[in-house]
Amino acid sequence: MMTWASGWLIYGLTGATLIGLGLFGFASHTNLLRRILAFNVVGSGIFLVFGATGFRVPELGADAVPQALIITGIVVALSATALAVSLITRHASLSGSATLPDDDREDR
Amino acid sequence: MPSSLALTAIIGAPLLGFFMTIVWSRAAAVVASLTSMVVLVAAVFLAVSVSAHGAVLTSLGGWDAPLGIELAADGLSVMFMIVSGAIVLVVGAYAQHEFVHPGTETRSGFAFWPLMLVLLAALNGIFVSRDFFNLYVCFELLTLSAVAMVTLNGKTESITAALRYLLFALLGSILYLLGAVLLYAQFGSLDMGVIGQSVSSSGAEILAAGLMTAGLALKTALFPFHGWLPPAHSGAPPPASAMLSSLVPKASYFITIRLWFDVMPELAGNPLTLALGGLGGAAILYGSLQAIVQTRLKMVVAYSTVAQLGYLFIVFPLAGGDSAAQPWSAGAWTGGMLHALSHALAKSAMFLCAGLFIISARTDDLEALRGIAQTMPMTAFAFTLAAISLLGLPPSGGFIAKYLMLTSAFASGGWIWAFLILAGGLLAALYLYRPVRIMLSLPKQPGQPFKPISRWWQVAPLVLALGAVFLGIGSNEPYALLQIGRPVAAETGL
Amino acid sequence: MIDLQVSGPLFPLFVLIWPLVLGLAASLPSVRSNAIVLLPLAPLPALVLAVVGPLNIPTEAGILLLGVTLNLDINGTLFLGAISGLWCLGGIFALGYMRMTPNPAVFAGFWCLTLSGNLGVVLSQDAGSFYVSFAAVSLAAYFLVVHERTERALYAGRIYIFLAVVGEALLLIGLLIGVDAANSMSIAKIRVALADAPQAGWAVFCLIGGLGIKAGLVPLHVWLPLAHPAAPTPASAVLSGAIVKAGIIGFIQFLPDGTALWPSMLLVLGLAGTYGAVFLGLGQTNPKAILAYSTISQMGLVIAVIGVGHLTGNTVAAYGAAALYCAHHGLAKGALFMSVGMVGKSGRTFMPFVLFVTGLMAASIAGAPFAGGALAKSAIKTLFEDWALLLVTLSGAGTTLLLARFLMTIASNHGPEPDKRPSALMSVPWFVAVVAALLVPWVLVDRYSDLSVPYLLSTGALWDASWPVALGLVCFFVGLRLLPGGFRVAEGDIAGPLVKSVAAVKRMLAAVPEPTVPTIKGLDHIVSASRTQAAERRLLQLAPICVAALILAMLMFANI
Amino acid sequence: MTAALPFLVLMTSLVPALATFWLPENQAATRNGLNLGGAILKLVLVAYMLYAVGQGAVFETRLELAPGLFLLLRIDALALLFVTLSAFLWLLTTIYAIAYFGNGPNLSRFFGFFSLCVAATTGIAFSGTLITFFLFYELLTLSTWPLVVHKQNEKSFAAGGSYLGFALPASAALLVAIIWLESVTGPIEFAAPRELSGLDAFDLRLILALFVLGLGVKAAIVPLHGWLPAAMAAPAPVSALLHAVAVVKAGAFGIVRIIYDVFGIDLVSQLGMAQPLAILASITILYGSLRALQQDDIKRRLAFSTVSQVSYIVLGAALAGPIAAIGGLAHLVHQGLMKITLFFCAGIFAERAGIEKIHHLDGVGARMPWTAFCFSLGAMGMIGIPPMAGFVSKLYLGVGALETGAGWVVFVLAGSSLLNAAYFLPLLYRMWFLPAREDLETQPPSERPLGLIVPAVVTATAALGVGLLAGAPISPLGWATLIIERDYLP
Repeated sequence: MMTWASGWLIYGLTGATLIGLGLFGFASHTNLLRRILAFNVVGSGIFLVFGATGFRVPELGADAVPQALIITGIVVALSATALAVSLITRHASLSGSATLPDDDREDR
Repeated sequence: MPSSLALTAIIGAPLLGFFMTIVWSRAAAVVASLTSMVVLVAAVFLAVSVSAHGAVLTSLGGWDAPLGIELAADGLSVMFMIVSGAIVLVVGAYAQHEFVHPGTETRSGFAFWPLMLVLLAALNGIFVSRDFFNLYVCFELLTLSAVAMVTLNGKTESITAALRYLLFALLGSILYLLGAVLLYAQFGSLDMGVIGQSVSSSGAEILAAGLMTAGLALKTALFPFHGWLPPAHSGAPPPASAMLSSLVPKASYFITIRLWFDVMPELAGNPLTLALGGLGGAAILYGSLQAIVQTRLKMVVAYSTVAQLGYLFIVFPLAGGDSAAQPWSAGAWTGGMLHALSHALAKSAMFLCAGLFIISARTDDLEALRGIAQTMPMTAFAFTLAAISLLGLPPSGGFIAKYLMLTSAFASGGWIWAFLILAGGLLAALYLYRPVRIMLSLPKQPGQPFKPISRWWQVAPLVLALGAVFLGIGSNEPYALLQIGRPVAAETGL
Repeated sequence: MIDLQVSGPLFPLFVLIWPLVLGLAASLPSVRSNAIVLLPLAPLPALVLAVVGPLNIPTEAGILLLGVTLNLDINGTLFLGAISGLWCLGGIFALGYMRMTPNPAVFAGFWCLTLSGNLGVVLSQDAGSFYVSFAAVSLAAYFLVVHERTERALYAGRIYIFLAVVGEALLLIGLLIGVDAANSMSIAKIRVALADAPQAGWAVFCLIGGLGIKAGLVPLHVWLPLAHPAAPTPASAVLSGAIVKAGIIGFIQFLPDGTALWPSMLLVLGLAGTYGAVFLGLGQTNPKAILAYSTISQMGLVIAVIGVGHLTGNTVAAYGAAALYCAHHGLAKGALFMSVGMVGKSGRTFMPFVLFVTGLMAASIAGAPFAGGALAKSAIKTLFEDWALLLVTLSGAGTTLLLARFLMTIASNHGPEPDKRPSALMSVPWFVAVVAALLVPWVLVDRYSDLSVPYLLSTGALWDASWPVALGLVCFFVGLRLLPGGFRVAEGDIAGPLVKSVAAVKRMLAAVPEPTVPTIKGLDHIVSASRTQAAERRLLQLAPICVAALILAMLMFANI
Repeated sequence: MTAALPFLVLMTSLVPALATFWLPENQAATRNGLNLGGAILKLVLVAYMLYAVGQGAVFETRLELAPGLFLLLRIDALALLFVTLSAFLWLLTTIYAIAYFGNGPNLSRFFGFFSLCVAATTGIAFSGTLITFFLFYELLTLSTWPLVVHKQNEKSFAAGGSYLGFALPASAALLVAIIWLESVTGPIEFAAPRELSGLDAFDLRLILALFVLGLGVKAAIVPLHGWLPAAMAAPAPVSALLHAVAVVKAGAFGIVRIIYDVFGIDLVSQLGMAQPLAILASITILYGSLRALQQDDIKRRLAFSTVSQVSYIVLGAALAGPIAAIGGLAHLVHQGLMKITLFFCAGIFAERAGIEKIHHLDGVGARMPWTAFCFSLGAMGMIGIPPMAGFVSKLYLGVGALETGAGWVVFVLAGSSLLNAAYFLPLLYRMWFLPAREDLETQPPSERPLGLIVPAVVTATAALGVGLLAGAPISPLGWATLIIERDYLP
């Protein structure tokens, strides 16, 4: 019981850390690609936390619902990332810049 | 069960249409139109059945929640479905000219139709979902198709705008998803009904709801997170702008309403409602002031959206929190919903008008539109009608909405909200008077070359604007319909 | 279905409507050029009514205006007779005098309208029709004043209409207060109610002002010396002889019994007018202006009579005497104005006759013995005592002085052709007016005063009448010796400064600005589009921080 | 039939309005037929209603918009007073406008909005509830704007902007007043006024002040009158509509409704609001006249004259006494007849002889005798020269003021009469007594077509007639007396 709980805790804490790191990255970078990566980091963190909630009631074993939802979520995040990346490349080729105008700090 | 068939059809039909338009791109326009017609018919059918028998519920493929997907339609969702179906249908008809006619960019024409249908499917999905995760999926779909629509004309500014939109939207999605995960951790379910029955006001629930609200507010472009909206909406092709501005923010708003009024009304304390209402009020003032100083028609209309979305959040202090149990709550809530609907109709009409002006004058610089009403009287008239609804002047839907909200504001002693609602109307008069005046002025040199536009094309915005007006004249039915399926017994107001 | 609501004899109504009908007829194309012919016809029914009309049988017509009531009392009969007679004679005189005048139709139309108003003032017994009539006589007379459209006539007209309108406004205030106090439109009830109504002071003050303008009450007399010379002679005659009387009739109708301040005021102002006008009139060179000042002087006497009547409580006698005096003065002053017209159309040979008759008329007004004027003056003298009696008697000297100056002025004004004589259409009415003025008081004096004809022929009475005239003549010749060139007073004395001050006020008012909608031009600088949009975009970076703050805030509120 | 009658009367204007919008420009005959037909039909219905309401009948149409939001059309004697005026003047103005515009541009738009304005006015008159009143009041604001900017030049847009700039904040104030009051009392019907005396006096005062603010813009109460002189940039038929048929009257009518049917005179006096309102109206009366005195432009002078004259109606209501109220209501009609005559004539002067400034009027009397004559009649009525209609109103107002103990009002009335004379008489003087300009001499202007001059003659005659026959029971004065005696006196 203890092991299940600590496992749940580890996954949850790791996920939370990833979310925090990702959010920080998202806020601190202006380079578009980095921002998208940061978004994916946050997404991974959330899925990890989500997965951890599957062990919420240890007696029932692993809950299937989060797994199903995580898979769906990953697909969604993937398609969002795909769209974002395609837009970024298009943007870079049109404007020659990897950041949005008016975002004055350049850190490529 | 025909009503469950209809429920399925409103999502299924556009998705089917989406595949057909990709496969059979030549007839995309026709397919899209037919599909949206089917959706509208289904929505109307649902409305009839809802008003006759109450809320409708169905499980896809017979699988019950939590694993299966449940779809439910109450009065609120039916109204939103009808209006969005109608808007998409009319915008689709309008877009036939914009994208099918020779000389327009084929790539955008090819992409528009499938995107439009995805958008419609996602919207309807949001309106009938009873599950927070399904909602997430649907509105991610919505966001992605909306962002794609912004990029349709392929210009640098559009790409930039789309990227900025996407970044905001992704952030919003993350926050929402985080909230949803916390909810699941708490309840072991994401079904609205299940959660609604066991809300206990624990800290985790509040955190979850707060995260979701923050994410949704980002997507609804609530002040001060509205920066992405004007460039995105004004950069898209007009038919896309029409849908983006009128429907897309309403979807995330719809979820917010579901969250706070249907699922966890007990949690909506005064700090939350005041914060949301305050931001809404700030949006009204700030958006209006910005709209006043814009020099491009589409920017005026886009900032007007920022301002008008502010009204929607004033519903929270008036109908939620401590006010929820008061007699004026129903009026405020219904007023807010009517405002969302009439704004959708009026705003889409305005963007279509702007689109026609751009085609005729090749620009949407306000000064360049001087005298355009002589060439296109019908469009100018449509724009003015839409403006009347946005101003909240009778007999438009905007008036009924503001009337209901004002009545609640006075009944509750919420002076500040009353002031904001009225100030918004007056500021709207300021920013909408200028374009109307310029359109109706005599052109500087006679015979200025405005390209004539076919009358049938001009009908589209007029239909939407008239819709906004008739929502006011015939507001009795929508009012009654909106009350069906509300958790709090619907009272007929004051 | 519609009840005309008329009761009582219809003839008085006809008396008022008949001139209006004729006036409208003047605008018919076939009548237009000969419209002057209508003038003598217009007052005929009134004359008939005055002579044979029964007294004190009221006529009521509810549907007209606010309900019209007409009646004729004993004083009214005299006024009506004198006024309609003068209008009639003036009309005949105009036939001869204004044969070739331009716009005869306009003149005739407004002549008739003025006449109708003048008669209405006599007949009206309700505030509504009195006001309507008074307005008609005041305002329509404007067209008689400006008929010649010369610069001078138009200037006189402006002053006239200004004062007339002010008079209307004052009258309106007085009537409003009266009607409210009486809760009735009836003049008799208003008169009673004004005796002790709370705002009666205001009402009487305004009534005196409004009516006094018409009656030439000092200092509201300015229009007379301007309007009379400017108007065509027949119009001057009726202006001075008949229209001015409308104010006196108003005084008689409306002033309530009472011993407030105002009877003394009337006495003082009346006597001031009597003497002041003589002085101002002596400074005139235009014969009609001199006559106008004489009218002011004579009306001052009448006003003083009314004042003294109220002071002594003897209003019945005072009103009777005033009516008699007015009747005589109306006919005599009308005749004098016609004399001015006669002189212009007479050659040297005919002049002595004209001058003689004119002198007779002047003597009558001055109150020389045996003339009708002496009787009228005796009638009013019975009301005065002490110093006031002396002043009234002495005024005869002033009148003599003024009219002697008048005679001197017209003596040299005869026409160039020596043998020219005015047409019979002019001389006959002129002569009839003279005879009537001389004789009428003899016939009526016992009806309108306590005096009897034998007393009036007694030596004492004759001496009382003679010495002021003689004194006046002596003064005239002494003055002629001492001041051969005379002195000059502008026509209308204080009119000039009045006009200037009105213009100054108008200029001052024009300098006040007008409120408008506030413009929003400054907004562009406050909310600069480009600056704020850049700031908005930067918010994107701040968004996560904002969101984090939002979440934190919520957590704190929720007390986790 | 009787239940639908108010609706039918409304439709006689609304149907032509909506139909006219869709008519092509060149279908002049159809357009004119539609509008004239509607106007005549309306007059016939109004005549019937005059008879029936005189007998004591009341007509009601009730439509539900939203729950608790009724559209109640109700014809009582007061409503009919206003509708009779507007119906009568609508017909004449339509005739005039057809002749005035000839074959001008954008006529379908013009007549459409024109009839819409009249429909809104009818709705205002028939309104049985506050919210119905507001709906039609706003419809009037909106449908008037296109008429004000009809010429589509800079000046008319400035006028239109000024109009909305005043009218929209005012409508916000009106809406606040209505909703605030109704949030306390529930929906208010004019026929069944709520007992308000139990409410907080301060709130009631504020609400009443908001009502006056909201309605005062249309009634052109100083300092809310700025739009009216600016709006003279519009063509003459529009001015006639603004000044006589619809707009300013709607404001004044609204104030009368609020004072009599929502608050009740007793309550207004108790709150101490009657006196300030009367003072405000008096200031407006004098201010408007003083301003009119300074104007060099004929239509501007007339506009300021309206500012002054309309406040007579407000004054009548504010004095809170029956006689003054009768005077004020009668003036609603009297002022309409007189002012429309003046604007008709000013339009003819401008259109036919290019006369816009006062000094251009010199000698026009001889060249355009009919127009000048009608103008003179109207002007004399405005001054209050008896027996013109204006005199009757002033008399009743003055007596009514004295009756309620507001004696000072008679001085206001007298002062206003003087000022009216001061700004109208010089015009008459120039017309009739000064020599004409040379171009008038060489090219005598025409007063034709008959459509221009006949309406002016008719209204001028009517203005004279209602004064001459003021004692008759069907005169405006008689009808106003009926309204006050039957509906408002205990």
